[in-house]
Amino acid sequence: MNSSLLQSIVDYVQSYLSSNQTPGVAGNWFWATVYVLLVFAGVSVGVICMNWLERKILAHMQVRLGPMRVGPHGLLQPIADALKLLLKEDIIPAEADALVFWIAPFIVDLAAFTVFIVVPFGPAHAVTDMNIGILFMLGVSSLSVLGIVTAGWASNSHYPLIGALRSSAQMVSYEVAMGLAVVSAIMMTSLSAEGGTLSMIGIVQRQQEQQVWFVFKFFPLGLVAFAIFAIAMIAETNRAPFDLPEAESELTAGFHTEYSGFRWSLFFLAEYAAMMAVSSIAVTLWLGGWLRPFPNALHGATWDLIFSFFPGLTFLFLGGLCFFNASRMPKHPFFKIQTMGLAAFGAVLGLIGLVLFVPGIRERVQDIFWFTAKVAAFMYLYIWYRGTFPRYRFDQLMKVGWKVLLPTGLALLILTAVVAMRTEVWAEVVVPMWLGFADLLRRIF
Amino acid sequence: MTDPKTLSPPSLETHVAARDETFLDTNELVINMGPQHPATHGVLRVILRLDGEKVLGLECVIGYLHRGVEKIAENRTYAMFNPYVDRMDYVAAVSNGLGYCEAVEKLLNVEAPPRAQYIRVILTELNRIASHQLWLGTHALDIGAITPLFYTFRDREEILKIFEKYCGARLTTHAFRIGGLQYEAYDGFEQDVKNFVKFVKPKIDEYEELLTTNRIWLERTKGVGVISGRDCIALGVTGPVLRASGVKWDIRKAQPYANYKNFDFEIPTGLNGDTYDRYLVRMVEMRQALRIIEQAVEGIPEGPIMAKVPKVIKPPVGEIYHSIEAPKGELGYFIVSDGSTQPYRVRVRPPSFVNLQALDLMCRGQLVADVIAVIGTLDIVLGEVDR
Amino acid sequence: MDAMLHISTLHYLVLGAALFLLGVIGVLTRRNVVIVLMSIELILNAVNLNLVALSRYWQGMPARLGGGAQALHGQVFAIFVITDAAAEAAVGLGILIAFFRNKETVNVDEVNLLKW
Amino acid sequence: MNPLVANPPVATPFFFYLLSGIMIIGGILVITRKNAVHSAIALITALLAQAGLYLMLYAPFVAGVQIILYAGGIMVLFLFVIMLISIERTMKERQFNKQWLVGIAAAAALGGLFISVYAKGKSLFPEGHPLYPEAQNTQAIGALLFDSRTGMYMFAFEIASLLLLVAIIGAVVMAKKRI
Amino acid sequence: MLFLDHIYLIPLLPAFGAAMMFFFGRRVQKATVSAVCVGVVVLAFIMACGAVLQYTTWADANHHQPYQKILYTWLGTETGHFNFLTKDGSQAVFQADAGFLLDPLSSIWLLFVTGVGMLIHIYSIGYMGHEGGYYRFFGYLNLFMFAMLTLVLANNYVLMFVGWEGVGLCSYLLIGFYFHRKSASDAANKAFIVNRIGDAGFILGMFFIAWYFGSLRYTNVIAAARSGHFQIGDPIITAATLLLFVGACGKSAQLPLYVWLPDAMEGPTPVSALIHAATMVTAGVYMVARSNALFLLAPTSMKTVAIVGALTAIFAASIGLVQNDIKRVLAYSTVSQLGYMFLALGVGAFAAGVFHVFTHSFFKALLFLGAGAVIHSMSGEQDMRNMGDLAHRIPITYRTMLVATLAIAGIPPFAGFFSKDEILWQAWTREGTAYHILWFIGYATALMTAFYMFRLIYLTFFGKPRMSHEVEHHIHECPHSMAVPLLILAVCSLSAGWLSWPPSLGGSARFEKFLDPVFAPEAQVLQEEGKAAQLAAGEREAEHTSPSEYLLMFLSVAAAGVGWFMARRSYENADKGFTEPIQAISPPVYNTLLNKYYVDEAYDYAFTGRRKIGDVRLGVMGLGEASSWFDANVVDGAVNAAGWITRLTATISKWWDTWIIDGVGVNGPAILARMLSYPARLFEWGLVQWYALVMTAGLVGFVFYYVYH
Repeated sequence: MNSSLLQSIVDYVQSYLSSNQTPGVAGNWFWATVYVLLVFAGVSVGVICMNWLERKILAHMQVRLGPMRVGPHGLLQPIADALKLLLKEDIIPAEADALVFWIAPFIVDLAAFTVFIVVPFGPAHAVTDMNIGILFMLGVSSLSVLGIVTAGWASNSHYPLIGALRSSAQMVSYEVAMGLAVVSAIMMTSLSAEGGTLSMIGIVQRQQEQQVWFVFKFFPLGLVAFAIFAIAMIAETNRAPFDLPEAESELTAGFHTEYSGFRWSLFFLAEYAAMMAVSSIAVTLWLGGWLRPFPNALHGATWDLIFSFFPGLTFLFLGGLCFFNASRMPKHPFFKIQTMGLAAFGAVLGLIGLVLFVPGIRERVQDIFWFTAKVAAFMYLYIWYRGTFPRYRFDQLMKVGWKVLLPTGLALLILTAVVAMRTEVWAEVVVPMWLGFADLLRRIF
Repeated sequence: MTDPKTLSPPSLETHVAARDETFLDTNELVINMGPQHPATHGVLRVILRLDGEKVLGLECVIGYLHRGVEKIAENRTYAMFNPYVDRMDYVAAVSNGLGYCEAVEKLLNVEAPPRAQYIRVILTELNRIASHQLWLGTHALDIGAITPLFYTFRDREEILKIFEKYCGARLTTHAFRIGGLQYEAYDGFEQDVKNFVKFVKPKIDEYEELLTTNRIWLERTKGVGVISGRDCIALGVTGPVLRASGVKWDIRKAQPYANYKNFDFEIPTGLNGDTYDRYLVRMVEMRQALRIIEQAVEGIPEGPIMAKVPKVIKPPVGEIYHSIEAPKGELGYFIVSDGSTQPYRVRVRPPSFVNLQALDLMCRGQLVADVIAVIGTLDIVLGEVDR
Repeated sequence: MDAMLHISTLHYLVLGAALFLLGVIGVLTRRNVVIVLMSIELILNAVNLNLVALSRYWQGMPARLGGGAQALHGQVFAIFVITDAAAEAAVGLGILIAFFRNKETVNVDEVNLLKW
Repeated sequence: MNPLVANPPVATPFFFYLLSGIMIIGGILVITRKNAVHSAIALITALLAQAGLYLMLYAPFVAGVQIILYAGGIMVLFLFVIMLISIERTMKERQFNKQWLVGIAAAAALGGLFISVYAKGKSLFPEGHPLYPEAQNTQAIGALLFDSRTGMYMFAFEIASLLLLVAIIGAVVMAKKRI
Repeated sequence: MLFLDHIYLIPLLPAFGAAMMFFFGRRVQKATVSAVCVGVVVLAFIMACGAVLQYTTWADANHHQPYQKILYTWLGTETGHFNFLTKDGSQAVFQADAGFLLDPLSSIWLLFVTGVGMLIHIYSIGYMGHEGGYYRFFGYLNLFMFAMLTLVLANNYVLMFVGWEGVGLCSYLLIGFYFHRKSASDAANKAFIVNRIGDAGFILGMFFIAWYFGSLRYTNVIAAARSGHFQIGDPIITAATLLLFVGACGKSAQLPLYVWLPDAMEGPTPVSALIHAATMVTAGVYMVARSNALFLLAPTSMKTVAIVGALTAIFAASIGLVQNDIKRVLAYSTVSQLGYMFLALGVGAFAAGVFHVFTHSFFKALLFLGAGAVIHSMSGEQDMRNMGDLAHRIPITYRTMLVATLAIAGIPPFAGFFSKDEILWQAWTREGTAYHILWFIGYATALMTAFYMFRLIYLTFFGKPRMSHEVEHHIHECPHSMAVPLLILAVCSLSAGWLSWPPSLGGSARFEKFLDPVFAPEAQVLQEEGKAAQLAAGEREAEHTSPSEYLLMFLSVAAAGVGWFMARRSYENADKGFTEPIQAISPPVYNTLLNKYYVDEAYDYAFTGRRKIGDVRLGVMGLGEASSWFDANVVDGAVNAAGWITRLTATISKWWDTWIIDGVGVNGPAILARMLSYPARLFEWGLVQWYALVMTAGLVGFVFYYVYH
């Protein structure tokens, strides 16, 4: 390859990197395409990781080992699964509506992946920044209902139909509570000097500007809104304890009972992608998006430097973990390949970690790291819930949605609006109250 | 429409006819659950009539696992039939064997020696715990809690290990013989049992920690599948289901068999007769079983393990009904002897079969999801229902 | 050709008119009430398209004619029309369910009691 | 971002014709399909395409509302209802009513009129080129709706909310089996 | 003047309790019911005490006027819509206030109604604790308290009538409390129907008063009566008072309307004690005493009252001699004592009558509550023949009942002695042989009273135990909530009489002096009648000290002693199958008495509809059917005739309306419009899509016109 061409590519990349605008906003088609591909690939890899992690974490919660056979510690299991699913026969039931049956999983996937267009991994790391970003996310993620409903209907069978009806009712119901929580967060953005915004990047910037994550803003209010959203998002993604549409013991597998093979794996993909998407919304709106922890308390160049080492350290730690486990593998020759594979995997992770210490990369990557780390925390929560909770009954689920979350959300919205209009009252009355309370606690302990 | 409180449900045909008259009502849905449904615990088939998600009535279709156990008995000698009873309630095989052996012993008018009695009680109570653990795991799984299943299976394994060490089998143990035991307790049996008791006590607390005060668990089980003590008695329902409805009836206390009257234990009863009460009753029963085991293992006497029983068992002409408190309820054997080596007739009164009758009554007006919970809480084993 | 490639407000209006006509045909000829209702949604959408397109056009007009950056009345109207459509769909489908429960059919020409 | 610099539209004719093609085809499918579910899916496609057209018209907020309300709300309602009623019988029957020819004739007449009107008034719509700051669209609509000074549609907004309330009650009353 | 100003709260408090029970009673705990219902009555009692105390001070400063508190005009208006002409032709405004009047007379009633009522409420907590309908019972009791207090505190006859009817209703509800028992509901019906007869008299009497005096407010009526404008023996006043007395007969169970009271014992015992012994049945006495000014203007009525009272007294007492049901004995005793009271009123000894009401309320309530305690301990057994030897098993009940018996028998120094002696003395001192006969009747009654009361005591508490073993096994003393009221009432039974310690024994008759403002003018009127100057207040004391009074006192105490002695001899050792002395002497008399002189049978014979139950032929004389026939044919016939005439007119009118008005005037244009609109109707297809098509066509036309016009 010609060095001048290489040079020009590097220049181009650098010129882009210094532009500090999302490709969509900048109107840069090439980079937009690259970003779309990156996000798609990233989400897919994330889903694969989630698949493995969920099985392992759940297994360890339940005093068992989980996948151990395919690859060291079952690391290759997701790939094997994916292969199996792709190679399985694609069955379309004779009585099904073939066209709709065929389309439905694509609708769901489309909805689940499209939302990632506006997810801000960093101030410039998003495909585009729409000024209706959050509205777009909510709207598009709500489209997945269509896919589920059509999938259930097209199967022409009782269980999928009931599953689909349940699912759509559930998702539509919880969208309301979700929307109310989101609106209260958006109200908080309007307190900045620049005024309110719906843009995802804008929302994070407002949090930076106001020097507070919205989860801590107006102390109990932001937290309550976050809690409402956190509950609603689990219901929205049909996960335990709200996993009624796919309640195995009742409806076999819900709306995708009749699906198999590749088409089924599309639903699987969409479910995990949707989980990540709503977690991204929660992170963006309440947990400061890409902002690193304690930007106010621990500010300054030194702290920036220390925090910027985190991504590399994490990868190094993971690599170390791999090595440690490789050392604990049985010494039998039968395990030789697995041990080597694990060690190699650890080496790759460690190398990535080392690369992440390069200053230029380090600075560009840490936004993405923090964002991903926060989303990953949510993913862990999802798994944890699944291991802990029994399943709600349908009427109870509806009750929670309409009779608990919705009124709470409305009250919260009104309170937030009042407080946002009269911030001085908040500052003079409630904040001293909390401070006094904190002081009291300090004196007691 | 019939009154939902009446005990006999209308058959599906009459209902369909009634539906035609009120043709404006288009929402009724007849759904078939099983026999391959994961939550019917085997090959139970349930035909549900639904109004939306509300159950208007249901009908159980059974017989998919029928093996003719009772008929087989007529062509086997008394001793040869003993292993077959293990295959009925295969999660509580020891109890089945105890009931059968005691029935035949009663017919022969012999009594097992004390040492055999003690070991029998220990094994039976261990089996009760195992059965309840299996029930808890699957029931929780039906309601959507995955984790308890693995916890209970982990601990049930310890019981099965003791069984295996004692008689070589884990599930269908064939542990008892007519007149006593075949095997003397192995060396360290008592220590194993003591260790197990010590091991499992905190584990039961662990199950309860996961479920007893869990909000969702409470919402899913409280007020679900309520049945009154009156209805229980009318339907012949026994076991934890009956006790959870507030009727203090346990054959171990009411008509003591083996040597249960030597042990000090409580009979837990519920107040509301709902699924949650049944859960609590079974949890307490596990603890009480541990209490019995503790007492029994301390007091095992020395002595023979087999009473004097003729080589060829030929009971005198007559008939006998003997019942014991199996983990799922009253397990009774009715044996008619014509004086030959083979029973003239054996009739088993299986608790699961009788308890299953209550399903329709308990599910009316509930939601589909509750049907699952109620099937789980009835703790049926299809091997025993179909025999 | 240039007129075809240069997208003006008129293009949107023509598209709106075409959709409107499709909707009208659906309303006038289909028997299935559900599809009739969907055709009504088509009509409403055609109107919305016109409103937004004209709002866009009006922004290009000088401020003295009431145009300018803040002339978003068309879009506001479109939002109201969407609201209206939601209400209409809810009530229409409610009627449809009641209708189906009584007649076991969704054919609109089998409902002809309201006459004379 | 500098609000006064809007991005130059990219490949406008292409996207316009793509989207309007989807819309027209979707519309035709809506009124011709036997199966109401297919119609609904076609309609959803058309509506999403229309949302794209709104974006092209620099009306992102309306586009968002279109997606969230039309595609995510109203059409789900439609699908829900289609599933509640059984459509097998309807699918086997005649799809068009007796006066379909008259209807199409009337629509054609209307279409002819439209053509003549647009042909006549073609010169009325020279395309202006407002460099409109898209980023402020939502805020501007908000101001029109709610602002205490410029909010001239506040009353209409309240009326709309009342309308929705009435519609909710109406729908519940209609669809409830026994009142 | 806190209590006096808010005197209306006294009746309203129990009304509040009743309303609470009505609305929420079913849902609340028994403890709550007890707290609310008893609480309001205790409050009412406290307020009543306060109000009376304040009234005494207020009265001293206001010439012993009655205190009136008028809340608003309840019936009628000031505007004259309800005006009517009085007898002398002047316009009068018909008006009834929601007003309250407190004077010494109502003070006494107020105190013992709330006081005894309170005790009985407390007693009921224990007595009714295990019964169903607990809240219902207390709700009725509270309602009764409200009605009774309204009756007592009303300041006019109409409001009094409201209370009068209210207590009647509550009596009905409470007698029929165990409505699942046929006998109870029959008794309730009987009480209600018999009371209706009396109420009719009351209403008519009220009409007379309104017509004659032009007002129904006590103060106006009494002022008018005492003004001297009216002749003594004025026939209209005589008629009015006689009619009022009919009402009193019904409510206070006098001959011949007493029949409901013995049957009323079907109700729970606290009810018998509260309503049918202590309070409600004295409403008649209250009404006559309240109308004393009118009665004094009608000597005939006074004599009627006295004779009826005396006859009732001896009649009921004689029946009571042989009854076996413990509550029935007490019921006849009540009737008999009420007869005493009317005797007193009839001879003009209003204060003595009121005093007897006062003392009687204590000891009779005590007797009933004691009887209730006995029944409670006997597991529901009421027949005295199956009791015996209870004295040491339920000592509190025994002792308190003994106190009450001593009181009712008239043994000094118990309460009954003073009041009864006063009545007999007053009867004796009226001049005329007739009054001496009345005195003798009263004297004989006193003897009988002592006999049957001690018969009750001996049969119940002494002799051999005659109950079955299970019952004997269950005998137990009553709970505290029952015992405490018994003890309090026992103290009252002992000491209530001391309030009017006769001057002849060194006392000062404070009670009568307290009542003087109400009854004082009586002396004046009697003087005008020219008969009894000795009743003038100044001379009364002198009369009292005459030797004949001591003689009479001795005689009545002796009579009581004789009755006691006879009862003791006959019943002290009664065993199973003991013989009644009267039966031994004269079986026919015994049977007559046991069957209550066959009065119920006679009423059935005379009044009820003709039918046959078993071998008994009822309603032979068919008076009931006759009146029914009269009602059905003559009265209803007249009504129907009016209806027929209306109908005929209506038919004609309808024909006119149908054919002329509607036919020509209304339908004509409509038919025309229909014919003309026929072509337009063709466009109503009823198919929505046709309409849409027309709309589209219209749109085409519109656009076409707009573009190419």
